[in-house]
Amino acid sequence: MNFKYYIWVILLVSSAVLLCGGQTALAQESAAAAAIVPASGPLEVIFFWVLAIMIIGSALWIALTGSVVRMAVGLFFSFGGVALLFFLLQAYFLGVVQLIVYVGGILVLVVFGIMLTSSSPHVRYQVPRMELATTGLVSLLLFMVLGHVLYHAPWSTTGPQLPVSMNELGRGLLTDYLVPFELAGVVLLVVMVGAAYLARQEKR
Amino acid sequence: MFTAIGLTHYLLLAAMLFCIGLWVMASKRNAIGVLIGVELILNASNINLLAFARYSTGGMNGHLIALFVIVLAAAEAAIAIAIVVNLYKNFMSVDVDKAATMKN
Amino acid sequence: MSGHLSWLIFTPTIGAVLCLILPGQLSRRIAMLSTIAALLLGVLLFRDYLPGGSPDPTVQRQVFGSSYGSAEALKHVERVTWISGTNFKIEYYLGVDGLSFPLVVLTVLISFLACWASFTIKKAHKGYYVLFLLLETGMLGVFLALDFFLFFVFWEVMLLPMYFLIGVWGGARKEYAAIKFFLFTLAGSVFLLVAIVACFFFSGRALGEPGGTFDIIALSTNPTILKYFNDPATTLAGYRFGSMIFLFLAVGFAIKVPTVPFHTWLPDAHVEAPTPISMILAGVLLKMGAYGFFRIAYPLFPTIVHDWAFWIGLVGVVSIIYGALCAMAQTDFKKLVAYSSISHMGYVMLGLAILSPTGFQGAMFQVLAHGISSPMCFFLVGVIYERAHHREINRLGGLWLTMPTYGSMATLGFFASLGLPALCGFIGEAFVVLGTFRAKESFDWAVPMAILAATGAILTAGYILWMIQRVYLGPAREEYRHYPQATRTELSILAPLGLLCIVMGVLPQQTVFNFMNGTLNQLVGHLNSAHQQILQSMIQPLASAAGM
Amino acid sequence: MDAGQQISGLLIIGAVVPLLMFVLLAFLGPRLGKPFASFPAIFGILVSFGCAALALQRWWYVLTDDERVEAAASAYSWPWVVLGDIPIRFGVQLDSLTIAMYFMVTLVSSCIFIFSRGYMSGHSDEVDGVSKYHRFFAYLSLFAFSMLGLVISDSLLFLFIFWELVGLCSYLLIGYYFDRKYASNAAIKAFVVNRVGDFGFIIGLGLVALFLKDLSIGGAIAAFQSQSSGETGLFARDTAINLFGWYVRGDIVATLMGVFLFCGCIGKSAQVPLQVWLPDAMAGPTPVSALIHAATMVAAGVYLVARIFPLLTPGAQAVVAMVGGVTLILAALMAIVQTDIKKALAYSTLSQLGYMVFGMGMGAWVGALFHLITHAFFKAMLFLGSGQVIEGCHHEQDMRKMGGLWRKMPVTAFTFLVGVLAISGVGWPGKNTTPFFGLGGYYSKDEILAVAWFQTYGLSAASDGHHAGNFRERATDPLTNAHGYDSVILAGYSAEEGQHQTAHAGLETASGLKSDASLQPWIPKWLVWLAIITAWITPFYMMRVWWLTFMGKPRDEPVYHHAHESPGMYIPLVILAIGTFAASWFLFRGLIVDAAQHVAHISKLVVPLDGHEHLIHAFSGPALNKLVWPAFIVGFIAAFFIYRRGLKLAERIIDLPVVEQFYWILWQKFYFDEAYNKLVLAGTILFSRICGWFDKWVVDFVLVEGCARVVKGLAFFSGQRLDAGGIDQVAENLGRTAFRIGDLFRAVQTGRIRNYVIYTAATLAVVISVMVWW
Repeated sequence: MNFKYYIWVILLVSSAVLLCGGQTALAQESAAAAAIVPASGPLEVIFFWVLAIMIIGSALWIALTGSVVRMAVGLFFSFGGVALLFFLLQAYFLGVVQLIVYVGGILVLVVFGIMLTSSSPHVRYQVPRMELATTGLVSLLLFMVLGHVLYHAPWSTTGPQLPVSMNELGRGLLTDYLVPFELAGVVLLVVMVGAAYLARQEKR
Repeated sequence: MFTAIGLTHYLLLAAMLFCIGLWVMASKRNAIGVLIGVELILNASNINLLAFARYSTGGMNGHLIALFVIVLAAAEAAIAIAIVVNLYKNFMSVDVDKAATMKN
Repeated sequence: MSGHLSWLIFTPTIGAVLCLILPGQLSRRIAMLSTIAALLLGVLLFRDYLPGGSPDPTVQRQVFGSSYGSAEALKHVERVTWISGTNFKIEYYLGVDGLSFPLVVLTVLISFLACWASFTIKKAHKGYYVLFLLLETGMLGVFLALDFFLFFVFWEVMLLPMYFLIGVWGGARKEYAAIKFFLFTLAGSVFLLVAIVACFFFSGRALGEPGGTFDIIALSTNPTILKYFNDPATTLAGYRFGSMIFLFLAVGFAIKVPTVPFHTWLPDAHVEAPTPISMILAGVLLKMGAYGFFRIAYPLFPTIVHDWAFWIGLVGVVSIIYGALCAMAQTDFKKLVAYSSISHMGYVMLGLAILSPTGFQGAMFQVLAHGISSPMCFFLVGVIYERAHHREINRLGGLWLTMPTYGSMATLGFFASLGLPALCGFIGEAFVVLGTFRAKESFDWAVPMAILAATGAILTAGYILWMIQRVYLGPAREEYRHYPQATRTELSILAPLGLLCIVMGVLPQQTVFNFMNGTLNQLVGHLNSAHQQILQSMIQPLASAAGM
Repeated sequence: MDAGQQISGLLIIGAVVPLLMFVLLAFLGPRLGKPFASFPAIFGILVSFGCAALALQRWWYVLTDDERVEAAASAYSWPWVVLGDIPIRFGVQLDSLTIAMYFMVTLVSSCIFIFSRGYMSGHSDEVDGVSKYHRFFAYLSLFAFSMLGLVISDSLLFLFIFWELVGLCSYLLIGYYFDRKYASNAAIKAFVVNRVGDFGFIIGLGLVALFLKDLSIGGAIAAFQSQSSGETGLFARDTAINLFGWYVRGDIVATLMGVFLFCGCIGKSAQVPLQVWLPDAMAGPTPVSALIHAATMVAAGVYLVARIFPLLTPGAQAVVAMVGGVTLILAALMAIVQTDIKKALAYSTLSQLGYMVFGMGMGAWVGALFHLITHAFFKAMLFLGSGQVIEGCHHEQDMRKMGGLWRKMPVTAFTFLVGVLAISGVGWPGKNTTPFFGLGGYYSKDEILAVAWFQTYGLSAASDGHHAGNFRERATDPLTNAHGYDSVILAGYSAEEGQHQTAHAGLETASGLKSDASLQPWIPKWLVWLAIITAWITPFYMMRVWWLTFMGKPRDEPVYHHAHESPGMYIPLVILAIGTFAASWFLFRGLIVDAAQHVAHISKLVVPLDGHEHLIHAFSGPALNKLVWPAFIVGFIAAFFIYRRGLKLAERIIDLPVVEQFYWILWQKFYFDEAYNKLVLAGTILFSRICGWFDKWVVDFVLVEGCARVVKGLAFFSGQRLDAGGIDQVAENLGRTAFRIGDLFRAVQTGRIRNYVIYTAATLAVVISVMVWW
């Protein structure tokens, strides 16, 4: 990977973050936000930025690397960062699920996929630089647009809410969300069968 | 802006992760790379959901939807990997370009 | 039997359904049975019109002689509301009169013979017969529907099976031909649809009602509607409503006829279609265009027609000459016959143009005669193709010696197509040409047009005889010598057609004119009187204004 | 049942029986086999002949004049169709002309059918094991039906229908040896050339329908009479008729109508310029040439002119006369150089048909029809004789290889000679006006010449007063007088009234005509000279044919050696020879004169009142007599001296400088065929190729395919470029389409999902931007 290129992209992205980042984010949020939970303390701020850099950085690494193994590693950091971010958002259950499912499940699946499919794990499929740049530019453009919208959107926030307890979630799953829950189960079953079918050894 | 964190920060982070995920999807010839891009996008959506759950009056809806997203993402990943393996069996490659051009 | 016409239309549909659910080995039998049933139902219509014991044999009996569109003139009427909304009502409105009756009989007859001739179809014959029977339903529906919307529905119902019949069971370039046929016809349908919708709304406007009517008979006989439709002051999007919609209808039907600028789908479709489908195509489908002129374009716009008569006639004459010349240049046997169809249908257009009883009778007779002779010609070509697997005229030769019976039938069929007197092709041409001479009052150029149309007869003789020479005459060629004689099945298809060629040529009055002259004469009278009334009503305000 | 129904019924039965035989032969013919297939046909025509004889007997020998008029009115007639407001009926035209024609046709046909039986069975007509023998007789029967139908029909439309049917039979029979290219070519040529004539005919019919509003012969003539009468009739000189924009004088339109109707005759009777098909038609079997292309069908044109004669204005008559005059001399000249025996006879037929048409145009109605009848007999006989020769010589038609055949086939030679004498107009004028002896041509041809002379030069040049016959002036109806039909003349000569009255005075007083004024102002005087010259040529070439064939020394030993004749075939020859004598003297002339009486009431004719006298003496006087009578002696002697020793002398004459060129022009038939092939035929085919090319490449390819390509391009653009990829979410389609519209010219056709992902993203960006900043 061309280092200059890397730097260039990083610069672009961070400039975008700076441009669009929450300069006056807090001012935007309702002053009448209920003070049920304390406003974010300095630790939260630090954790947020660290996690943000970790997530975005590893994601960018995924985007820029050509090796699929490195992508998996990047993915690990990215998923982990997101899980931590969930903890930061006081969604502990989701954070745990994220860790178990993503890091423990999907990531492993991806790694298995990599191992099963690479005739040599270091095979790289390069896309043309130009295409990389164009797609990056388009993504950046989209981000700028989205950021603008998100930034200027008058979100009716109420300030930080109480965390949702696991009990509540469990009850919700078995009452109001019973049907989607069951459906999810069915989907998983079907997926299991389907995946097994798709990946089976063809007999000739 | 660096001293206090609000909804907008999370949303922007999610947007950025989404765009990077998109970029990954769009710039990988490796099928697994494309899959990874998709996973990033799904993560971004989950961040959004939980951020809104925290900063807005939605109760546990955001949590549950995120939960379902994770479940479906897992399912999707399983299927996708199966497809990739199958693709590999057929083409001896996971290059999606080859899959596009080497129609039988 | 009440619901006679419904039974007639939907008997093939029932057959199609049966074909669909019963095993494929039975398909041909079911199809034959349902076409026979349709034939019987069609022929049963005769029972009311057979000349029964008229004391004076010299009196020419004309059924359907009541004024056009009246309850007495329409027989076997079935009228049920089909779809109704707040402001509109689509009816299931069927009826038969002297215009549709011969065509219905022609349709059931040709369908039966074409079904009988479908023994050549080997591939996927279940689907073939299902589509074939649906096609028959569509064709009968077009001829019997008296509701504009229902007409259009049947018109489209007929289109799709035809597309598949050409596209699946056709020859080498079947996809091309099928698509071409479909696109041309669809283009016509679009014009037709626009016209239908416009007529619906404008009829409502004419009557001062929120909705309009789809009733063809009402549209063509209600004086208020007629006046409004034909008034040059009625405009649609800034153009004269009448001229525009008449042109839409004319183009829509002319594509089907087909006349010269819109004809190129025909040779391709004919060449690629399997033999029985060619028979249907030439025998019935082309007639729908002419029928549309008679039933819809003319009665709705009696005054506009007078303005456009010259152009219709010109198109007819050009079709005659141009089709004949193109036919002369062909080396593909089937293409030659296809171009000759274009030439023959030119006479229909010319007969339509002159707006006189003679012209209408000639045009209608030509429609029927061509409906008999051209399926015969196509089947004759098919017989050769079945054996030789090519249709190159220049590679054939000496077939009369190889297959004497078939050769004689071929001579009969092609001479009927040539317009030899005492065969069916002559009457229509003679009526049209002589009628055109007498139409001098209608438009100035009638006499030159008649002369040009008569020239067509020379060209027709030229290309048909040249073709006969190249295909049938000459020494028997070695490669064709082993060809089997025409089989009984083949002869059983050719014989009724040949017989009809002769009978219609010798006794035109008894076989054809008696059944349609009543309606046609009434139609001409109706057109003329409506035209006069409209002119009167347009002049009157002017006159009163001038009087003031 | 009254007489009219009886007689017309007989005529119809006589016509229908051959049709039934045709049907029988068409279905059962192949099973009947070679000798037997001819029997139904012969039976049929004999029944017809019987009917004809019975009808003749009833009509001519039982009925009186008044009864005939009644009978004609009560003949059978059925309605057929109604053409607009013109009812068209099929009915029998019952008059003496019909009876005469009918009788002649059945008699000649019977002879020829019987002859054919022998002729065709000798022929090896089996091609590929398929016998066509029965087909020949089937066609002959169909022809007999059509010809008889033509003769009896009383409507112009039915005349046309049968007219076409005989054309069809002619086509089928000329192309009987259709495995040979030249035969099928000739058949096509005959049919198409006839169609060209019929094209004119149907225009004429259209004009009749337009102006006279009646297509029956009688009705049309009556309407014509009333329309052309007075100052206000449609065809009056002062009426202006709008003929597609141009105003044309009424009498000119009437003339045009007549000329167009006459076009049918030009085609069928092979007049210039459509004469080209008849010589080629000799490709058919010889009995066909005898029956169709000599005796009956080609004469139908003349019959048509006779029927519509009252519709012809003087101008139209002049056209008829000119066409006939040109034909008769051109054909006679071409006949001189022919070496094929049938071709020579064909040209002589042409020439004689020219005589008939010429006579019709000149007003020699009786003469022309009488010539038709006598010509039918002797020409049929000549053709059958030639058929006998050809058959006897094993299909050798070239006269250069014949010679001396009279020893091998004496009967044929004799009957042929009778024909030669008849066509040459051999006769011997008796004292005063009663001829001592004469054969058909002597009466009929000379009568045509006499009337022509009278029409062009009037009486003064012809008559010295002493020989002038008895002209009786009949007051005509004033209507025709006003129109320019100056008078109706019934010029008659009657032996009983052999008083020598001068005609001048009568004529002058009655119609104000000066005696030296020609009665037909439109007819140029030189026309009659063409006919007179031809009268000198005819004996020469006919004697040439006879001499080359039958006399002299055999020029080709194998041909001579095989030559023979058989009684089954020469008996019809003898019958026809007897018929030639009989027709010259009995019956037919009387019938025709009787028919002429009725025509003469309404149209200007020159009609002798009584049958058997030689009009040329009575009428045109010794001047014409001296001009024509010695022709046959001179011609015979010339032919004898030139062809006495075969063709040697003739070849030397041909080599003379001026003669050589003239000979080549004749040999090339005045280049008519070349002109038609190069101009008309090649032009039509070229034009058709151009049309075919135009249709294929311009209409179909450029217009239709072009439109299709454009639409397909658009469809491809939206469907393939914008829509492919298989991602079927609506939003995605929308986004991709939107992106693609912004990126029209990028030739990216990837089919890669990742590209579409980015297109989607970009589209999303654009869409959101638009929503935000719009």
